[in-house]
Amino acid sequence: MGDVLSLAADNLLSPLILFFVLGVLAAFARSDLTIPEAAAKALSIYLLFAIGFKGGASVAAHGVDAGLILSLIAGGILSATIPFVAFGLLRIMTQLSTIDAAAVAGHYGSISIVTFVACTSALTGRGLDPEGYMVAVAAIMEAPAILSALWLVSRKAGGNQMDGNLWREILLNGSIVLLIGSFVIGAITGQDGLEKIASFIVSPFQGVLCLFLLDMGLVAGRGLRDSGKYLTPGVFAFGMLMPLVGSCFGLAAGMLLGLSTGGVALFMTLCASASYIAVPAAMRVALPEANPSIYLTLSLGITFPFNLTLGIPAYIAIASQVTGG
Amino acid sequence: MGDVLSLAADNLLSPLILFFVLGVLAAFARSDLTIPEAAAKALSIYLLFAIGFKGGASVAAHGVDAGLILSLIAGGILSATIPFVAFGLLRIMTQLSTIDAAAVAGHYGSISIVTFVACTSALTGRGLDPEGYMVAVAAIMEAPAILSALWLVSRKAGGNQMDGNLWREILLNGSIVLLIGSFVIGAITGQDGLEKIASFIVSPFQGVLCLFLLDMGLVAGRGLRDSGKYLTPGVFAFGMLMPLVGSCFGLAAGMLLGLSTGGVALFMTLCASASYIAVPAAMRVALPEANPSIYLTLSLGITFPFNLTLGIPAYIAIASQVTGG
Amino acid sequence: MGDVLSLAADNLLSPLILFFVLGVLAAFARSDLTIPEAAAKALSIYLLFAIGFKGGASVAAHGVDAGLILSLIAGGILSATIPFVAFGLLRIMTQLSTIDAAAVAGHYGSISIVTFVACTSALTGRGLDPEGYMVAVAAIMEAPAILSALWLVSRKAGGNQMDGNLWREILLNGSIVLLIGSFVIGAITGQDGLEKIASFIVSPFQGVLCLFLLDMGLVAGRGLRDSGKYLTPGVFAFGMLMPLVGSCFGLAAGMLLGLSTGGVALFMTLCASASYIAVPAAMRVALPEANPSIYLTLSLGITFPFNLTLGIPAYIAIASQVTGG
Amino acid sequence: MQTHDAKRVVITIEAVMQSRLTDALQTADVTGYSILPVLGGSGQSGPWSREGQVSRAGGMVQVICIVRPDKLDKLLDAAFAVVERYIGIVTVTDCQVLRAERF
Amino acid sequence: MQTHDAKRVVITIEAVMQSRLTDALQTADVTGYSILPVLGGSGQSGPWSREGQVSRAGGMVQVICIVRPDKLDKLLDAAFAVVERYIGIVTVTDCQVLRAERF
Amino acid sequence: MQTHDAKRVVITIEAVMQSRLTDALQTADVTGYSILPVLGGSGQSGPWSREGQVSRAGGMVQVICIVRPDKLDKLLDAAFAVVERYIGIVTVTDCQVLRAERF
Ligand SMILES: Nc1ncnc2c1ncn2[C@@H]1O[C@H](COP(=O)(O)O)[C@@H](O)[C@H]1O
Ligand SMILES: Nc1ncnc2c1ncn2[C@@H]1O[C@H](COP(=O)(O)O)[C@@H](O)[C@H]1O
Ligand SMILES: Nc1ncnc2c1ncn2[C@@H]1O[C@H](COP(=O)(O)O)[C@@H](O)[C@H]1O
Ligand code: NA
Ligand code: NA
Ligand code: NA
Repeated sequence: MGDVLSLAADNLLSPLILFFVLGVLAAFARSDLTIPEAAAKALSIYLLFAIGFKGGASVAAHGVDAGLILSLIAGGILSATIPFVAFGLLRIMTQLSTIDAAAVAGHYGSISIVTFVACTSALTGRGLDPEGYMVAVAAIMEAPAILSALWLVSRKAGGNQMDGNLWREILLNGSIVLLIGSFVIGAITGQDGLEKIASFIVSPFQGVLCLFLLDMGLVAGRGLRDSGKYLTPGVFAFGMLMPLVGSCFGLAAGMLLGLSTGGVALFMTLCASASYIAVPAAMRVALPEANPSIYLTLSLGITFPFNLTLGIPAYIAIASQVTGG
Repeated sequence: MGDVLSLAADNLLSPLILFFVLGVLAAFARSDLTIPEAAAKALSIYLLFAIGFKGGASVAAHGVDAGLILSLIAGGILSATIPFVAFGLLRIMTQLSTIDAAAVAGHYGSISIVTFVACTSALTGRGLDPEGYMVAVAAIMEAPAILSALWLVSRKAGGNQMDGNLWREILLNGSIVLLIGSFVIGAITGQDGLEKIASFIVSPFQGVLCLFLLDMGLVAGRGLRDSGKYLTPGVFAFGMLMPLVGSCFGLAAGMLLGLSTGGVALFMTLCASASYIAVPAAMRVALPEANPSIYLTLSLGITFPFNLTLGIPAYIAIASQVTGG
Repeated sequence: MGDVLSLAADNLLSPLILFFVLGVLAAFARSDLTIPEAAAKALSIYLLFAIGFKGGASVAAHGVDAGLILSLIAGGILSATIPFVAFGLLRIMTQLSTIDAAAVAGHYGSISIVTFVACTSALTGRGLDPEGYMVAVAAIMEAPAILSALWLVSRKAGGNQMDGNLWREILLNGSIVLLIGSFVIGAITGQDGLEKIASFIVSPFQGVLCLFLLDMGLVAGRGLRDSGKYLTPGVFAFGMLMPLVGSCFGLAAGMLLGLSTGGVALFMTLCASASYIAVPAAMRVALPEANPSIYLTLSLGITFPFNLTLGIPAYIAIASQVTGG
Repeated sequence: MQTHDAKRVVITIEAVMQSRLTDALQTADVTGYSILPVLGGSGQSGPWSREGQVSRAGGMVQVICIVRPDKLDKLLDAAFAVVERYIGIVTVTDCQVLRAERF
Repeated sequence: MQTHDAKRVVITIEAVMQSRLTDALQTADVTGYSILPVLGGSGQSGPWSREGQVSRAGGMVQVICIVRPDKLDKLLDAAFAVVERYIGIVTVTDCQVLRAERF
Repeated sequence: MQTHDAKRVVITIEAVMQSRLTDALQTADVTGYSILPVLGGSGQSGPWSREGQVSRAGGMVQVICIVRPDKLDKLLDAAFAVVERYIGIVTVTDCQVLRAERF
């Protein structure tokens, strides 16, 4: 426990977290500091490009093994399963309607790529490099949760929200395509390819991430400011309990798969994190009756900072303990 | 021949090409992956800035010689001449109207700066550094082709499409001004200047280029998807034959000028490439009756990928053979 | 004097100045070269982020001393005082109305962060590193001048232009928040933090600055082209005299505070420079009757290039002379 | 200058619904439209802004169609079918156009 | 398709005044509006453009409100109080809306 | 609130023609206009989008002019002379403006 706290303290004073906090404070103070939409999108394209490519290059370096395939399968199953757990918890802890609860649940099955990256850099900083293919696991986990959320609604409320277009939109979502595409290209071109573009995707990465977290802080702060009213105590508590519950699933899966310490911590983080890009867009189309203020504020305003500050150090500490790493 | 193929195979698996392919595939699959317009423009500004500056700094390092002046003159003449060849070929191979054929022909006299850069990095990778002033040749070749295209139309269809404004727009086109301006500044500040900004314009260059090619793939793919119907077999064949024809002119000019192996290959590439930024804008103003879907799809959807994948390795192989480099 | 001129000549041929000149020329020639708004904003966010962070990290490295507090106080006082001097000069030298004169005066009390950066890099290039906390002084000097300008107007014209919203907007202006926020984060995370993101904020800095100066040249050139008519000889002369007058205040303050040579030169530059981001926005709200063409053209079209080319070398030479540095 | 009566239909709709709306317009034989960006706004569900956003969720666009009056009903039916369950505002204004042959 | 009379009010105003205008609208019970970007323009004070700009000064936005006719006067009073001393253009057009229950 | 009759003219035109159009407006004594970005659209020549584009070719803008009714004809003549050979849509709507003294 002392270990977790010291890890967390370390973590809290990293530039990443501090820039997120700066963004939240600026939004609360109603400063006019903003990142233009096009710049924010460019930052996110850069991150997906770099994360995917580095993951692919690392797979090329270490070779494909059975762990890769099994981890992908485990990721897909967890993404589809966790929404049911989340939905159950929401029914117990909150008064949300079926539709709102299902929409929120979908977010928690899916993942947040920035949380993934923050965990990866915390791990690398401690010499606990995770398996490179965890990037592919992250990509796989984006979508299945959406289907579970829709199934939860159709079971309770009847009606079918899916059409062919929506299927395509979910699976060919820009962030999934870019992440998997870069991963595959990284895997094909390997270390040679990585060397060519390392001074673009490796060295400036942490700095770009700081700017992106500043932007996320601004957006999260604006959300909390304008939609904080939807955060009843139950909803608020869910936003911090659910990542812990999710991380247990990740822990179990990681242990079963025999991943490295870093891999287990990362699997925990993926299961603990909640989507705020791909899933909200799909929910607007498929479940327009669900209130976006609830799921966005929960995912970006509560769970994201929770994972960033307390969650990740805890997952790393637990994974280290359990794997003896 | 075997050499070309192995070069081409090498080339096909470079991150540059693979990101272009990713873009094309994403567009065909109707993924919502897009690069915001402002980000795409910023990428292109970065590339022009870096290419121009590095070219100028290299001229400052190696000194100005007669080759520079003669190459500029040759470039201007080729840019003005090639449209006539292209127009003739189009009349033979396709059913395009005079105006459409002239507009297409103008694109092939002008150049594509990304094709230029892709060739330069392939050359540098093989230790065949081209003359630094080829950047200036590229800039010179942007505009004359437009005048030839307009002359072709006015000769057949009568009427004069030029006004003073259009002259200014063509010659002071943003990409020409930035390329030449950076070239001149690079030449003035020389290696000192280059050292100051090398970690901005040299090291991350390949990575930025990958992102830009992803964007070009997305745009080209969207064009092919929506306007593929204009690609009759004749038009399609022209898009692959014309670069080869153009490259022969470049080969002849490069040999006459006594350029290095890299310089000859680069001259071939310039003559083989087709514009998709400056010329389309000029054509919309001067020849609004010409169908932009035809010239854009040909230039960006056929000739650009052709050069990128097969053309450049072929031009390098031929130049090496012929110059004995 | 000969020294100033040789410094200035050196300076005039640096990439920074040359890209500014390129922008001005392109705008005068009505080239369509432009930087998208989102990209320009992104560049300015990058600069503020990097400047603030590096300043904070340098304070962390060298420790806080009395100089920091006293410099902040001096900066605040100078920012509030200089507008009165500027207003007096404007009344003598020009025919501007009270409101226009007050608005212009407010700009000269505040500061231009790019001028600050240009001076810093000239100093670093000469081994005259200034105190890291000068970044905080720059941030402090942004706002007080605005209040002085409004006081000048209310004294003459009656009426109160301030409301609570405006107070917040001035003090929580995006550029101030980002600059101070990054400074504080830099100071907290220190050299450790700096190392993590150095390859994002240190190495590419000069290159990004070149692009930003290109953009400023484009905007300044457009302003001079369209609003040059407001530059009567008196106004024009003010734009070059006022920075010299301001720099004397900076010199006195820097000497009194016992700053290093670099610190004195930088204080002179801050006092000599005029705002073109924060103050214009505040003036549009508080003094809508003032003509923005006058204050923007003066600040960005005259004083900014004057400081960049002649002013900075002069301030460095004088500071070196006076401090014996 | 000779002008012709037409209807200007402005549909403010969520960005995620844009392609569904334009597909529906296409199906209703409305092939002409232009799309304008919307920076932000406010309504029953409170204020929103595109600034700093990465997701398409939560942004809106304006789809503008100029149509001949006799095509209006078909257009409105098609638009209504799409916006029905979603956030979306449809306004119709009378206008005059030059060059009606282009519609 | 059943439509309802409404007024389309378009207020072109400086970007620095945007939040003051929307606050005033809120106070006047106008809670629905959308904001569109303006790239540039020209008027008595000459031409301007957003290109390359970093400052919010010198840029404009369009605030569009669809309101029931009986709410128009309150809206115009609120808007006028804000634009009075500032650059700003307010136009009102008659229009028809679908789904008037949403206003 | 006192309002005045005016005409709202919206010209959707290719971005490459923007400066030619505004020059023509200037010549026709129309000094007030605002320019809005257009993200994409569709017409007889199929769909297009600004996303990822680097060239100005293939993008459009909306030029909006509020004019006094008696200035309309001169404006339309000037606009027509520019759009004639080009892609471009010109619509005119009746509107009311506040502060007519500004036009
Ligand atoms: N009366 C209105 N006038 C203009 N835009 C509106 C109006 N009502 C809603 N909107 C736009 O539609 C969005 C969603 O509206 P709502 O569903 O009421 O929250 C708002 O954020 C605005 O952008
Ligand atoms: N008649 C008009 N029609 C459309 N926009 C206008 C008009 N007059 C002014 N504007 C816009 O309002 C801005 C300021 O106008 P002004 O105060 O007249 O310089 C202009 O730059 C335009 O963007
Ligand atoms: N009826 C219309 N309503 C709105 N915009 C249109 C209309 N027709 C054409 N446009 C716009 O004008 C562009 C060119 O039209 P076209 O020349 O018909 O291909 C389209 O891509 C649209 O952006
Ligand atoms: Na999860
Ligand atoms: Na060519
Ligand atoms: Na100053």
